[in-house]
Amino acid sequence: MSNLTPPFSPGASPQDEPRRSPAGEGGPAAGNISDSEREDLRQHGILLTSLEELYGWGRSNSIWPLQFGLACCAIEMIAAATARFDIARFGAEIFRPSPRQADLMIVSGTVTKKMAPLVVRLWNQMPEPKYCIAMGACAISGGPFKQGYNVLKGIDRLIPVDIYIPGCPPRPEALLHGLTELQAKIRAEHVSGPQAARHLQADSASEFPIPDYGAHDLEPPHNPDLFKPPASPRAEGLKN
Amino acid sequence: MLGSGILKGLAVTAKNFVGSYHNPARMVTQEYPDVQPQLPANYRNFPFLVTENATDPMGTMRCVACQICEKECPPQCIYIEKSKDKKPDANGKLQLYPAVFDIDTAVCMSCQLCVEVCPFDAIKMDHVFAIAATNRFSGLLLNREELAKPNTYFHEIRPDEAAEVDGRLAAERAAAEEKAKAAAAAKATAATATKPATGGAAAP
Amino acid sequence: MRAVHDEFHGDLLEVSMGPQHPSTHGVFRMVVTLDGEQIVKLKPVFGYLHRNHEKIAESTSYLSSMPYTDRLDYLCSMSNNWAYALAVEKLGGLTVPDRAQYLRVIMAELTRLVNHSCLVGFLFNDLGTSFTPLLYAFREREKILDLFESLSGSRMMCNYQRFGGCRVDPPPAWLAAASALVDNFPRFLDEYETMLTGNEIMLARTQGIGPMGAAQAINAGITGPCLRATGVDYDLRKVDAYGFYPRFNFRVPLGAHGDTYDRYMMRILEMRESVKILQQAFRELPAGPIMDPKAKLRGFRPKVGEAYGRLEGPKGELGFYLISDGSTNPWRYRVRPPSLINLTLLEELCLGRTIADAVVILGSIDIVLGEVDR
Amino acid sequence: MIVPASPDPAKPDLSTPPVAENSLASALPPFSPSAILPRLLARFPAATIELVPNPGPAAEHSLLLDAAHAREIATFLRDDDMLRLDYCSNATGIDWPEKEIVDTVKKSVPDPAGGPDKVVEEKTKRIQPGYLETVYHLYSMARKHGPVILRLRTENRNDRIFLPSLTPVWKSCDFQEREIFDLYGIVFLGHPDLRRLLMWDGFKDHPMRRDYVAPDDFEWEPTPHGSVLDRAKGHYPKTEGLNS
Amino acid sequence: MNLETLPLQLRNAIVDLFPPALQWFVHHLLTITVILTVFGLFFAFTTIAERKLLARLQNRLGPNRAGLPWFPKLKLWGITQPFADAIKAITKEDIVPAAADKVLHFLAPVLIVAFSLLGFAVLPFGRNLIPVELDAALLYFFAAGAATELAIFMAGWGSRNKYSLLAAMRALAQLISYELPLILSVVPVVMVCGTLSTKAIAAAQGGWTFGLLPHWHVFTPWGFAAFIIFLIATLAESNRSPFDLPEAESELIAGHLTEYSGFKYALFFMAEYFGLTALSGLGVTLFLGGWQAPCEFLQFIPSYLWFMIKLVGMIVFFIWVRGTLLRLRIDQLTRLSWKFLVPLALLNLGNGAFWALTPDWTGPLVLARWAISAAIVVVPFVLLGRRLTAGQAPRSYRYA
Repeated sequence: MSNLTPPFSPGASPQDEPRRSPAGEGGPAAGNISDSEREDLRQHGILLTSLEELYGWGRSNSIWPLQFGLACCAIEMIAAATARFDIARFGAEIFRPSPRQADLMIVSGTVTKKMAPLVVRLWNQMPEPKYCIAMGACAISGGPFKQGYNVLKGIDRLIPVDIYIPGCPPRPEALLHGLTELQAKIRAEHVSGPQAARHLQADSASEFPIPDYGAHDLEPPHNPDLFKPPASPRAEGLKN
Repeated sequence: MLGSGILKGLAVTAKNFVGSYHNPARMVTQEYPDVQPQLPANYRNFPFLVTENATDPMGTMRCVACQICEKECPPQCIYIEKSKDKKPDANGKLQLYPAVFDIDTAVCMSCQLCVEVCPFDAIKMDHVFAIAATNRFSGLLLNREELAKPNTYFHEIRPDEAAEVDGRLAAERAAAEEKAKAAAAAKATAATATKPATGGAAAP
Repeated sequence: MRAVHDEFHGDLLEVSMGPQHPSTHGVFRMVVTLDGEQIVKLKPVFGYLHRNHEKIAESTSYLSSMPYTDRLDYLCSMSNNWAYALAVEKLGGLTVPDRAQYLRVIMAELTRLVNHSCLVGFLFNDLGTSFTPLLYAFREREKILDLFESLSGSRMMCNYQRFGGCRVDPPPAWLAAASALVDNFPRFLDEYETMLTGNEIMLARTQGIGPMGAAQAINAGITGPCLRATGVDYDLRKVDAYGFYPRFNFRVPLGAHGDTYDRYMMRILEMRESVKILQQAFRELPAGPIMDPKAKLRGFRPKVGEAYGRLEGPKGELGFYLISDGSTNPWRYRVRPPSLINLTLLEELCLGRTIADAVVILGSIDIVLGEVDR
Repeated sequence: MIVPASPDPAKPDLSTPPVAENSLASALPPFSPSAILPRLLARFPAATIELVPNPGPAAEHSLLLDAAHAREIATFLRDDDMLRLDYCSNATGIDWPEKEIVDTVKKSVPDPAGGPDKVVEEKTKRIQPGYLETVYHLYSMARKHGPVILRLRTENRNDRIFLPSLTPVWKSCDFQEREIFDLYGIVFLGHPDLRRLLMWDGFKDHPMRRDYVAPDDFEWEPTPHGSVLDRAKGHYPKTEGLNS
Repeated sequence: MNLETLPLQLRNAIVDLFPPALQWFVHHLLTITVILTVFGLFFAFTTIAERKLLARLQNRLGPNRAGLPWFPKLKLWGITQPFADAIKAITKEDIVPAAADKVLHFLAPVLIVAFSLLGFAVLPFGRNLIPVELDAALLYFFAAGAATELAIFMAGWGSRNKYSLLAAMRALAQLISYELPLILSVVPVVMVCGTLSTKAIAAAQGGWTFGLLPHWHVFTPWGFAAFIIFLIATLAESNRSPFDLPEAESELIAGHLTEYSGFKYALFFMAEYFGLTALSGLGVTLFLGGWQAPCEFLQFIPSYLWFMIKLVGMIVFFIWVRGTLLRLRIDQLTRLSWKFLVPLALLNLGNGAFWALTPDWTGPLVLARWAISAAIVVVPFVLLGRRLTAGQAPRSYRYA
């Protein structure tokens, strides 16, 4: 999975990698073209690149989210669709209630263990290309409720997440910011080659195993092929 | 008569439609990426650590690693390791400092309790919200370098509170200096003047 | 109601509505057995948002539970704060200064405006509008949230009240802005009612739908506007006279039919009364401290004992039952969730009606899953 | 900790002298447990009803009913014209695990040396058996008074965990008793539909009990302390020499 | 060069390029191509117009950032939004549920688009612009239009989804209930004009009083009543709010569309708008004077433009209604049809007959003719309306 980095080392400064773009404008690949992209350009020829751009433009401007709210963040998600924030400006106001017509799953709120299998099922029901935004602390990591016995500590244990939006709940603007990040990510996707979009890679999974309700916990509690957390930064030099 | 209610409704929506072209009360959209929201000074989203000096943020951190916030944080998203050595703080008093200060923004619920319980005005709430990341393990765990922001930034986002805090700290500093002076004077009168450990001036 | 299953009537159809369904207000689930479109059986299924609020609160301090109460009924964090503060004050024998009492009333009534306007918006969405009433309601809600944000720092999760008072004293500019907003609120209500209350489709879809009897409602523990829609005069602001509510001059609207339309109108009328309360509160707000000096927030250790504090939340009676064993953490922390208990009669109300009605009845009961499942 | 009522009449203001009803009603509000208790005892002579005092500032005392008569008493409370407790607001489950209590008795021992009596503390340990408890908060909508608090206790926490359901009396207990059954494991006899409310059906534990251990999903805990740190350590890579 | 006849001249010029044996074929191919292009684009811009108009009704801006792929700075007020949606829809994965009836699941979107396009064949878009001149054009139109509900039923049945099935049932109930008032509302027009040909009906509404007041059918009592019934029935036939029961979002997820993804879903979407456009076009032809200009002095604008302007007006009205109203329940929907619209349409039939029999009433009798005709409409409207809404009124409340 591409969104996993090598294990976190406590000493290294995390500023080495460009982790986030400045607020508001564009995203990682919005404006200038990087060297690798220029190389691609040369290889593919201009026609394919133009088609690629058209393809990315079409998809990035027509992200229909699944009408699917879990908890508090869902209210801010609805607020993002209301007049003040108006997610429609990005062409994303068409919240489809059926997963078959949705492109984006905004996991907005606490995913409980009782709910988790259903979230995975909804994700499996969505047609490719599909994207997932984990909105809010609970969806990312369990958030304030992570100590709970019935709370899944992050939806990325079961399905791949493209964008994480922290906050409890994130402001509607933060969701819009996450959406622009996602748009930039989609625009930067390629149709072929090693950097091709996830859904175009032959070996990438589109459906994920749905955990069963067990006697004490979900079975399995997370998808080991997907969720590979780095060793905790506290693993060495334990404090007592 | 049948239909009058429906016609009234249509009239209201028509009024809103027309109003959306000329009445700002009926066109409330703020175009976010182009227009940044006007955040009130009290807005709180994720904590940051106040440092006195922008050029040497790690050296002038107000935090003394007392770990009260770590204990009080309801979702336990703060992790602090005390330093082994001590550094002089703004008052010149030797204090511990956090060797590690991590906040997991993937967990933080911005409840502000860490700010409320902090006796040193060292941790304050930030205004940043656009920090979406593609990797939560490295992208959302903030360390002390990322958390440290200068006092000038604090003044920028919350002028009233920052001025109040500065005033309070200045008063404390003055009191401390007075005390130190008095102690020094006492010691001077005692005529066994060894340089007191806490006698150095505040390193700004 | 026809529940015959023979060669003339065909098969019954079992439909599982939710937990991902546009009209279940979150992750509520109803297992509905249908005969044609008619409901012959309806079983609510809970727990999809059971995030262990009570268990977590038993292992954290009294103060640390305050931000969690924001997330119970996430539309009305201010009321939840107050209910919890009320219970802790009762447990610890704390008093609240006058100004804080007034501020609490202001916040609670603003919250009522937020909740009720959202509710009617969602209700109309369930009735099939294309979001228009919801968006008008959210337009007004944003204004109130702006107030909350500029005072407490967060739009939804205010974490504003403390046991023994409130956290921030509003400056005069805030009070002026809030007062202006409240004065303008009835204009929004008028427009809203012009648009929808007399609408023939709205009347046909709500009048006589899901009527609830008074005795039935009392026995099922229904509280709040749903109860008053049946004509039972039971408003904790009057009955318990908590806070400074006895000082305010307001009326409690009562319905007669207990149907969806009455439940809707209760909300509209209550908003109008809330506006009156708010106007009085802004007029009479005294100066003074906002915290009980005796209140110790960090490391608060109430004496051994127990207390049940309840108040009239926008959705009904919101109660907190706390048992202290003398330590810094409550031994037992129980939330009496109005949203959950108001659903007790859901099946009775929906039997014999169509799916479309069930959705509307559920919408008119006004649930928030964060509170139902906790 | 709430001490179970003891028969010794140490607190005269709470204990209930068998006074005639009418004189009591004038002194106490009709819904106060001290006023209700004698009426109940008179009405249900076979029942054992105790008054459980609340030592906190709220001073809302409660009545401990025995399981055999609970439903009859509840029905009486609901229908009695003076009380009309028609509304059961809240039903709570509580877990009281068994615990060791150290009783300290001060005894004055006569000094064999003939001096003044010595005060010697004598400590006796006893195990207070654990039990599960439900608490019902009753109010009257008709009379607008309350609360009357009822308590019911199971015999232990393991197998004798049966209590009568009050759902037939107040329908509002329906979901709340299901929740208690789910989270505490109290079995309510006579409940019309006793299934788990919040957790899934195949779930075996009762997570609100004090001795419940949550499943181990502490793979990624970047900011651990306290019990979280202990659990998280289990997932740290085993490097020789460091954490063994 | 005459704008009015320009399309015809262009077509003839192109057709003349081909050998005579092919000319008939080219003629029709050209017509079909033009209709598909024009109404395809019309569909695209209807969707963006709907989204933007609804947004304005709701005090917001609506899509405005799409722009063009190669020029990220250009936003173009978002009018390229439908093309982005189209690219997305075409490249989206197509999922056919394992349990679905594969044939029906595939056929339904194809058929629904085909059926909804058939109606365009008989609409007179301009003075001389009509794809096919049929004497029984109206009969043909309704026959073709009724088939779309069949396709919806196929979709609902073929998906093997419970929500889809419920939607299919609703669609059938709706079809049966509203086909009748739709056709009945049109019959008076046929009686007065004495023809089933849409071209002749449009032509019959020519002429102005004082050069200002057009002689459109909607400006007669019977015509107005028929137009209202027609509007309501059109909303129901094209599954628009407040009659969007088959895809009632808050009840049935997405109704018959629940199991459709990608391009097939887009086809349904397209068909819905084609159907709406065709029915609106029929409404324009029958009641709003077709391609006729509203005033004599406005005749310089080409007739096909007038037709499009009126069509757009109808569509905007439908969007407005969608932005305002809530949905009926299925039994209320059928009740509205059988107990209100059908009796009213039947009475209006008599009204049309009366109007057709009294064209020679002159002088003061004209007023009597109008009064009688209006009475035949208004009195039953009030009485039936009262019966329909019996027991439903805003209530007054008491306070404790």
